Amino acid sequence: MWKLGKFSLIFLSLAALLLVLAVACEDEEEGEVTPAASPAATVTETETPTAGVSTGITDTEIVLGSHFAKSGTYGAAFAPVLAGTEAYFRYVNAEEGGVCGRQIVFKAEDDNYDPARAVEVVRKLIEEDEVFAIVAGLGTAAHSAVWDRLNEEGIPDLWIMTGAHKWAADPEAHPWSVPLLPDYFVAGSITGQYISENMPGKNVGVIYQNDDFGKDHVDGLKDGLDPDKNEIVAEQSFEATAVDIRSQVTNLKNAGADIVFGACIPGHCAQALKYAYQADWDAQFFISYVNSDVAMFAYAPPTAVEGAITLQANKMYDWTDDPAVAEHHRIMSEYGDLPAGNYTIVGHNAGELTVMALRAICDNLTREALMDAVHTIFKDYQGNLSLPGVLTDISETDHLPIEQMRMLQAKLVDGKGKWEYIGDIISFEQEE
Amino acid sequence: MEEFWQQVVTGIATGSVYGLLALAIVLIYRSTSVLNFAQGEMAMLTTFVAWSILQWGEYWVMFPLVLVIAAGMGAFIERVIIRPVEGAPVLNIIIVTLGMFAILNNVATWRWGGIPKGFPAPPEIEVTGIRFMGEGALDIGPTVVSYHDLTILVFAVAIMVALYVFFQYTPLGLAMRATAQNPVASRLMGIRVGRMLTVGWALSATVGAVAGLLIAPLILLQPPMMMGVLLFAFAAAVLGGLDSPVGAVVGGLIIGVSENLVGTYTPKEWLGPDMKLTVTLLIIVVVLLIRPTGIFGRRAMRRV
Amino acid sequence: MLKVEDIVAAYGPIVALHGVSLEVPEGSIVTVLGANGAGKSTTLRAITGLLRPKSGTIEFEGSRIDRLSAEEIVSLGMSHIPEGRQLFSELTVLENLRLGAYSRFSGTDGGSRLAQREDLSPLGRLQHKLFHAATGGIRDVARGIRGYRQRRQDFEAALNQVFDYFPILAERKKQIAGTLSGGEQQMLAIGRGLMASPRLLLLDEPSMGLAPMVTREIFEIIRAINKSQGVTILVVEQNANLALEIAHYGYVLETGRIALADTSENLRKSEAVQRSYLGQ
Amino acid sequence: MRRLSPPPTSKLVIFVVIAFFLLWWVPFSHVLPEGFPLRFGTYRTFQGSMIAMWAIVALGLNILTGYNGQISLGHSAFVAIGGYTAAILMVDYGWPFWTTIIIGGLIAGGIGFLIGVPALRLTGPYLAIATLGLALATPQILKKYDGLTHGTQGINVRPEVPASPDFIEDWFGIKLSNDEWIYFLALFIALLMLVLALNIVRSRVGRAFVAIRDSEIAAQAMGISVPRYKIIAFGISAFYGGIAGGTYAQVVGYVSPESFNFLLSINFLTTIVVGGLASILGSVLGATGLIVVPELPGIVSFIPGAGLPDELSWAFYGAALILVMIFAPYGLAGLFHRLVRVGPARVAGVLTPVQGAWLSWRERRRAPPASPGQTGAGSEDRSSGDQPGTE
Repeated sequence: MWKLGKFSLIFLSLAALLLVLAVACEDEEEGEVTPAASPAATVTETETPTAGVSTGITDTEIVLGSHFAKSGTYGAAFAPVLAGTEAYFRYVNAEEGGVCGRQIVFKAEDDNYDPARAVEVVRKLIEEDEVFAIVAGLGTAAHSAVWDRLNEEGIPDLWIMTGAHKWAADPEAHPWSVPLLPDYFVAGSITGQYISENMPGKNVGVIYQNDDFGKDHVDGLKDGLDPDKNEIVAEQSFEATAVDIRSQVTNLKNAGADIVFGACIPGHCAQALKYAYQADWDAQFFISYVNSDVAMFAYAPPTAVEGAITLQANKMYDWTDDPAVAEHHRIMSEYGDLPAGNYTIVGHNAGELTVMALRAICDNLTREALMDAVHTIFKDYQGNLSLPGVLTDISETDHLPIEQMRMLQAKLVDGKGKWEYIGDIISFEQEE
Repeated sequence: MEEFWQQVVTGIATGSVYGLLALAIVLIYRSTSVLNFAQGEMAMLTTFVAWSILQWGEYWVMFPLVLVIAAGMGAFIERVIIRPVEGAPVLNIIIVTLGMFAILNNVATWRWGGIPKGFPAPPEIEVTGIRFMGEGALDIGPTVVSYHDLTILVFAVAIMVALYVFFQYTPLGLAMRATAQNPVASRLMGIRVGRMLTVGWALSATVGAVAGLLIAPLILLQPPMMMGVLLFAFAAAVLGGLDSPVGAVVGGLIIGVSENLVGTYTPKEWLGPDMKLTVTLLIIVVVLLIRPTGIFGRRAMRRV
Repeated sequence: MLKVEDIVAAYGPIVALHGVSLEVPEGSIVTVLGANGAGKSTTLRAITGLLRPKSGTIEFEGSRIDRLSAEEIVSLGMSHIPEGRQLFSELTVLENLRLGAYSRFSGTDGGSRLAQREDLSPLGRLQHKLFHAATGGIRDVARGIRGYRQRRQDFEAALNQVFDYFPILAERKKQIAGTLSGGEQQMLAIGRGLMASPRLLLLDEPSMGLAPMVTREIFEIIRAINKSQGVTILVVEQNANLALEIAHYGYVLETGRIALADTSENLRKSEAVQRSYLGQ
Repeated sequence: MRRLSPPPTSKLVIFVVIAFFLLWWVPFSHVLPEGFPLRFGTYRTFQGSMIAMWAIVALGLNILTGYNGQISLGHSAFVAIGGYTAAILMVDYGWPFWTTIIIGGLIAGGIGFLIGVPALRLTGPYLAIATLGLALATPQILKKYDGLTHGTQGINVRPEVPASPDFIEDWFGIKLSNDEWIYFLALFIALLMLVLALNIVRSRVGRAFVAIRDSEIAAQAMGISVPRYKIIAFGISAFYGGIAGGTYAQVVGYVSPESFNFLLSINFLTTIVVGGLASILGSVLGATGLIVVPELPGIVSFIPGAGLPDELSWAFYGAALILVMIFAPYGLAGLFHRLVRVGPARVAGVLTPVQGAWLSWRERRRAPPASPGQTGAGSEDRSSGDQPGTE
């Protein structure tokens, strides 16, 4: 039926020929043109100590890159993180004369959350833009597709902007990758500890987004809960695209939950809180740290949010009395593309840590030195924008930067919503 | 039993959301035989416009204003973007609507940013002691229904009835049905075919705008807000029959309810809420296998 | 009433009419005969604006219509019953008839538009058009309210008349048009054409695909319509026998050109016509 | 009545175009001197691999949609099946990569056959939405049965992806980088699938597909078993999806539920319509366009004043889609066909693509509107114009 015609044969043989041809050409250029063609070449290149200067570093510039979802369907929600980092680098360039006498050039490429696009743009950053390091790459699936590559090629992969548990789980296998967001697992575990300590005997119902964000949270919760004190009576999931999650909330209620643990993002969390309030169900809500934002009181009526508990590791953007937060507001308004918010604080933080690490290695601007610096200077480091007492802690064997968080509860003050501290800082306990 | 009714009632609330946007989809399908993938984004954009108007205006001033703007936008899109591909194969027009999807979504992100915004529900109205709309909820035996859910359901049913009457009994509605069926003969009747298409898009955008205004309070106003709704609305429209306004709403309700029942009553180990979307879609496909043009859809005439 | 002069029409690169001229006097029945592909339907399509002629002129009741759109032309008082009937087959019989009367309801005011269009500069015409577009809806509504009862009566009258001609349609009012028999469909097509109360009726092969008995019945009705209501009729036919029986004048079209033109009596006697079209 | 009678694009033309693309994209374009217009950075190797992968899906989807007339918005599911099969077999069971690709293709093809059966009952938008359901359900299923699929974490295939084999080193004395080796691999698979597709569409089976698309009743009258061929089309198309999925796993090195969401399906459909329905050449052009277009704003931004804000790149993509559909209704292949037909000399000098597009637009505006009953007349000139037809 499908006999190969004459042309098809020509086709195939030409394809083979092309293969050979290409390989032959490869031979010629290997030595002369591209330094970054293969991982081996890159590594040797970085190892050659040309006065301690590496790819991505010139006399006047330090080139950093990032992959990010800028446009596209789900893209825009996290744009403020990038805006925060960009604003901070601009501020350093303008007001502090850059780093090590060089200006920071920050190239963020749009990957649309698509793993394949992420590979593409990261390759572009590495090979065409020749960046020194990748900073604040965003998206679990997208970053999963590139982090092995970054580790193979020995390119610092700093402050990954997702809280998936795997980034920090195995520092030996991925020595070049360091996350920055509070790990979802850690956040879940800390919440679990808080529940078992303060509300023993109560039934817990779990509602989570059906992806790594939700599942890591739930795994963390189970890690932190003391099974003798609290029982999980129901687990309900929903898709990220779900329009309505009230059915699941109803199921938790019917299962007899006294406490609801919500691994949800603001839209869904607000819906759940509102529905519970309307149904006169006075369960204690614990919601994921991505909801610790005053905007929450605009998404759901403050009376509905009141009493809900969340947690945070960073200072919140509306605490403008704090000098570091005030400074952040100034930077965002002068150098930023977007107004200040909790996400811009995260971005700012990533920029600040990057600059600190770079300043520590001015005399030896290599990728290895950068990683050494990251591993040494952020031992029990109190960040400007971290909550007082929440210490960033990174070492060669521990890539989990944030292991402490503090609970916040929604309070009603003059009819307006406000997040207030409750309890002390809680530390994540690695092994129980 | 109580649990069952709770799930049914919540399902109806969700289903009327799907039905509302499905009505808009049906409107365009009837006049141009095209699945409009940009339907959700058109609604999203008009809701953002509404949000901007609300910064200085009252809700009930904004409401009619936004409907007019939406109608204008629909007519504009038909005239400028759809008209040049009129008569092209259906797939081409679908690709054009996908292009519009990208543009509208991106423009909204660029203009209003990606951070979600709260959007108010229609404020309370009291007519002869009976309360409509507004915040809060109503106790009905086993469960509660928020006034906003009722508003959505009432709007969906009202628009459905209005469209039914419009298509069935008014000359313009009849002319639109005729145009969709046989444009050449319609021209011979003195019907301005182009104008009918414009009216179809304008109407659809208006219904979509209502959908956007009523859905936003439920899921927050943000550029990707209509993605999930659109997919379910497509499913609802197809389930009910793509050319039937009644089918759109009924399809939406069936999907809303069956989703909840599947999530609640299937074994959690291997189905449960994790798989409720999958099972619901499977149900839709089974229904389609029995009735290939949906529950209320006219049997397609086979073209030879 | 209708005057077609030297029109040339083409489908893309294929020229279908090479300069056709014909005339339809008021109150008459005129027939155009010709074989398949001779250009009969194309002529009608050109007259009603479904196909824009490349050159030549068409006049209806003294004014040029060859640059107007089909919608405008038919609302001037011309009904075109196209080849293959082109019913709205998924709608009911009554809905089809309602659509026939659509131009009454929509108030597409072809006459005034036509009169003003000719004497305006291009810019003026654009302004005029914009004005129409902007005010059209409002005027339609206003006229709709004002003349509703009158038009309703007109509609009922036209409907009753159609039912008089075709009683079967009254019986099948609620039936879906696509389920009618061939003859009934043709009756519906003619009835739909009559609903607009046209002064000129263009009929494209009313006998197509029908049994001889039914065809004869339909032709009798066509004659009756012409006689009792004074509707001018232009009928295109392959069945020359029947057509020449009811027509006053006839044209013979061959490969896009008029080959013969005469009274139907003379045509019936003509040898050429007898040989090629009457099968004698 | 839409008979597609124009001369099909000759194999020679297809070959020249594809050879051009190969040469353009091959990793050694960076041998060209600095500043040369077509000189690409090495990262284009990866893009080349992605184009190969997209071309495979597009070929398969085109067989189903372009040649057989069945719309599918569910092809991301078949790609997912192929990708996951390859990933699981390689990572969990240590199978050699090439067997995993073939098995992935076969499993996807088998499931395609099964899905083809219910698809028989559905047409047009109903089929489109039903298959969209398949695309929507796939990520959920992948997440749910995580014992097999590793759940939301996805599977990292990269460590298992084979490096350039020894024989190349033995024969040529150099070692290809991973990416380069995978590029040639993907290219080779794509070319195989291309030859296969050419042979399918020109075989009896392919002609049956087209006959069914044009009129099921007429096809039946000719003695073609409509159900059988429609199911075969689904199966073949799904097989292509599966092979592409296997290729994806190698090229990207990572599969996760989110890699195969329904947006991917929609992009596949876009690819073939923009490239050209019922056109092998179109599948390749569409795949290339899909990878290149998102970069165009960046390329344009070199011209001062023409830069587009980065945030609007998606809108740019949308506008590009709409413009292609308006000015080149038969896709890039149609445009290409038209240019070639007009004559290489004029293509080179006088007739720019823009002019071609303008001409086609004007011609369409002049033609009377086509209608269901009348397609024969009004659209005849168009369909003989730039419709690529069956090749």
